[in-house]
Amino acid sequence: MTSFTDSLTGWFNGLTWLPDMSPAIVAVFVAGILALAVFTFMSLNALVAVYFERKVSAFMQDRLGPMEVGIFGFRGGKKFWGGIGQTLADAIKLLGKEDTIPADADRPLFILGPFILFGAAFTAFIGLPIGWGMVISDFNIGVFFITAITSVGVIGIILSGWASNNKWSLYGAMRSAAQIISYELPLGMSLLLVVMVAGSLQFSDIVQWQEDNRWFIIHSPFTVVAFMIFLVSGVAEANRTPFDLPEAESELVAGYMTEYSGFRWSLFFLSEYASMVIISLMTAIVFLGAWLSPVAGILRMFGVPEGWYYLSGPLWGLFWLMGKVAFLIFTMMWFRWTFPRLRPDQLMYTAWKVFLPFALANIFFVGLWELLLA
Amino acid sequence: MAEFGFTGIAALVIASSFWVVTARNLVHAAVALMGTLFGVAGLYVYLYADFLAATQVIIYVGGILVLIIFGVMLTQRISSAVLLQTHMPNRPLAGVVVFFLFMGLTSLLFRTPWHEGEQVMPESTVTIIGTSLLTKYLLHFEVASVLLLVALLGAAYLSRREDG
Amino acid sequence: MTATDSKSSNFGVVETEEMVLNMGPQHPSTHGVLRLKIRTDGEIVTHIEPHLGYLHRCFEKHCENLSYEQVIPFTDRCDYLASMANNHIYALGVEQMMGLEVPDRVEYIRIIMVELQRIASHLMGVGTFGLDVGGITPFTYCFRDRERVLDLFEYTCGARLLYNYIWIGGLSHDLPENFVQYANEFLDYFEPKIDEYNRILTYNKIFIERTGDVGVLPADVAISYGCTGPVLRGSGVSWDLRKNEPYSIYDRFEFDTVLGTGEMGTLGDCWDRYFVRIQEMRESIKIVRQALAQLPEGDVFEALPKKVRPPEGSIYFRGESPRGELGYFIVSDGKNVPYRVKMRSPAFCNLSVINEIGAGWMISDIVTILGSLDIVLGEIDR
Amino acid sequence: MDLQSIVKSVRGAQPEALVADAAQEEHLELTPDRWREVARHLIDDADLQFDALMCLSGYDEGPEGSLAVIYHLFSMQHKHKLEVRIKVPRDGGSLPSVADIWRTADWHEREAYDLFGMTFEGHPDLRRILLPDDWEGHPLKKDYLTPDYYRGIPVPKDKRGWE
Repeated sequence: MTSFTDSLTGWFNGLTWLPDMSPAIVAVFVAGILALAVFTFMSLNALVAVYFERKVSAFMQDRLGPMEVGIFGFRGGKKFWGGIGQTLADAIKLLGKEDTIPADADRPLFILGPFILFGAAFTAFIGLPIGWGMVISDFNIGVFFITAITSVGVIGIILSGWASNNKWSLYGAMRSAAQIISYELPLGMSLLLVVMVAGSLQFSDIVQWQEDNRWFIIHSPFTVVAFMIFLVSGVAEANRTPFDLPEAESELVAGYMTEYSGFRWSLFFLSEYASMVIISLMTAIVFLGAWLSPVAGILRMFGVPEGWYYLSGPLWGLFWLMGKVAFLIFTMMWFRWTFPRLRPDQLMYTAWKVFLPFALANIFFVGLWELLLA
Repeated sequence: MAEFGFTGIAALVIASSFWVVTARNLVHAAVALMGTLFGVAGLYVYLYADFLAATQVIIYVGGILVLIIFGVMLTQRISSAVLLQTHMPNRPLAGVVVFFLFMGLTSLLFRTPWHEGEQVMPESTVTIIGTSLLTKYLLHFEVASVLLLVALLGAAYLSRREDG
Repeated sequence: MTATDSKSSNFGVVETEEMVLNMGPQHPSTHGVLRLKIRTDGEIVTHIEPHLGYLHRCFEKHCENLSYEQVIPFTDRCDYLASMANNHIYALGVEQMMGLEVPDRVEYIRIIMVELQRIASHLMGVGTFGLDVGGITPFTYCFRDRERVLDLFEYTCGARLLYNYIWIGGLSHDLPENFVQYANEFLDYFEPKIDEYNRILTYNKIFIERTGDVGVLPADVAISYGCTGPVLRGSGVSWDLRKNEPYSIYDRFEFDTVLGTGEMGTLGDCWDRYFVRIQEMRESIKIVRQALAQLPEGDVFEALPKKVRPPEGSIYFRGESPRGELGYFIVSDGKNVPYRVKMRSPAFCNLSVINEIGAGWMISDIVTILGSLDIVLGEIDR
Repeated sequence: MDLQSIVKSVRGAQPEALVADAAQEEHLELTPDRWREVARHLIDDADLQFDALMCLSGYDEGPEGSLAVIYHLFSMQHKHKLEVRIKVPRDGGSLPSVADIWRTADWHEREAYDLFGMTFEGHPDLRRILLPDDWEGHPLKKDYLTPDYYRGIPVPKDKRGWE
């Protein structure tokens, strides 16, 4: 299995016109290029997702959304692609904003906080594949790695909430810590189910299993439950409504972000949208057959021979995966613009008394199911 | 490359643990601890114990450290307390002890005949760990889980509201 | 907590520190510039102390220097979400002092306007309540429909928020052309929309969890604190001045008093108060429909007095504004300037109950409870 | 119940409380010192049951007269109303608080104190409510003079804009 890293390294080593380079220097170059790629992806993702979110919310709320800042001008007297440049304009505005640090804030931690959060989201992309071999590093513990690294982000939130020296921020940080730690358990438990069935923690193995058998969401009734628990816990993990308690704007002003502005605030923003993508990618890869074509899956079910499988291949795979991710992100937005927010104790109740028992029972039953039916 | 990375990680561990010990603010100490824990996870990666490394991150950084910061943060008196002892009458004595300890460890390091084996990269440690936990070390595993259960019950009892 | 000061009987009791939190005057959910000083134990609120006056504009002092007609624009600015009701009750009070009879057409137009205003005000209350519990979409739905009411007002008197429409003894303008048709069109459009609010907000499971059983206000406490309007009716007390003490021509219309039922929890919880507002919009639609059908012809300016000089004496006149019992205590010394005007504002009394029903709940619930009281700071601070 | 019977009932319970023969007037005038007892009687008596205090207003008779507090009472059971007036001296006037009898009175008494300056004895928390805590004077008194400055900011007194 080749990864982006391997192919990039191979490419560098193949450049015969360059003087011989030590592997260390090549590795630094490769790492730099990949980091730049991930950062570009995250920024582009935020740009597109924010625009998408604004338009989606606008259509759900009977209004128009951004309509003015466009780059495509007029067509037939109407604004064409109006508002498409809005998020770019906002990003530029954000970077130009004054960066304030409260006088009584704990300066080093106040500065460090957003970077930890951002770093965690950033690092998670190392292990997430987008196609056969299209991954920076295909760990043999990929699933576990993502779970571990996303749990680090909460430290960034707590630190920025505490360092702001603002009571609202502190409340946001408190809620966030409680929430993310709680929802990690059902999240991990539902992943465990898939790992048990597929017998591997490696993403490529899980996808391979789904190609050989069937997508996990239709594998058994228990994986359906696991999928639901995973998706909802994922929404909670990404701090989205109805679980956006850490930043609940009607209660805590802006929670842990209250004192942030400009560039640091945009780091929070990038991380939020990145974590949405991480959760959606995880869900799509683990439960929805990743880059496997649904057309091929259906054809196989009816016994159509291999030669008839169209719409597969690397580029189609990217299309299917991104389509699934887009659908999941849309679902999250749909949640956000439909539901009211939960109360902290109801949130905890949902995690510990509903999801966790279900997830645990799920593991037990799926074990039985596999033993008896497989 | 490998030596380069190892040096970096070792430096991170030493520097951050030095910060943990000398930090005047307890929250800063806890944050510095994060560097140490991450560094140790990195060391595990060098030992091809990738599963253990991820476990180190998820349990120590994602769990225990969060709880430490959480606890320190919410106890107002602790975070403003001055931690560094300035009045230390036993300093010379401690210096002597530390010096001899350091000398002893260093000499041990150089005099040990280190066995350099073949570099074998195990296929996946996960399977080995999983199998041995459920066969050879099953009793230990179960005892640990009972201990955790007791801890869980105790925590639930403590945080229970009075009206039940 | 050290080992020495913890008694053995205290074992298992976790000691916590209380924290004082200033909610407002700059806070998204205080519905204006209200400041709540809340003491919290973790997320649990132990005491709430409202601090008012950030929007005090000396309404009562102004009244002592303005003639009776000039007071009307000031009443607009008290409860700026229900200006018509403020105009109406003030004008009725002065008219009663003067013994002035107004033409039937004026009375009907006033009722139409006030009830449309009630719809607009309740839409605001419902929408912002949705916002308080975290649902943003219901808010835009409510505003979409509130705009249409404001369009009707704009069409009638040119103003969208502060109308100065109901004058002593008459109105500033007669109804414009086709108003009846437009109003009927609006009512036909609006009535099904209420079901839409119910679908997206009222019967949403999370919304019920957040509001049912929260901030329960018992009927006797509500009466003792002087709570009125939807807040009192949400506690199950059948008290509506339009029904129980009919003023103007309310006795000519068929409508019901909406009461809280405790359907989603205890009687008098936030959900009840919210649902009373939803149902009252239906009742207002009924009243407007009847008034539009019965609307007589006539001259709306014929009873306008040349000068307003009520005879010496005093009156306490009260009526049902969207927020509850709005009363004006007017003292006249026979001049064209009132000697004293005291406004009994419903939201002022409704807000005073916040510590009673809010203590012991979480910060999120305080926001919910405050939203369910539907306060307007312009009226509280005057 | 009409005013005559209410007066009779109050006179029976608290003979000294009534100031004058108020039967011709539309309201009941009481002395400040017996007010709490009368209030108790008004809310507890089975025939009266004035359980709702609709409004509590401060009132100033003018620079020569005295201050007054006017209570508008209502009974949710019997649907009858009563207006009670209590006069207090202009300077340092005080009367007993009824904030524990009708909780509505709590904030309204604070408001009357804020704007008129009479004190309510036994009020749990008698502070200014609408005006800033450091405001000087009580603006709704008829002899109140608008200060020239508030915290160093000149107070505009030009009335041309609206008169």
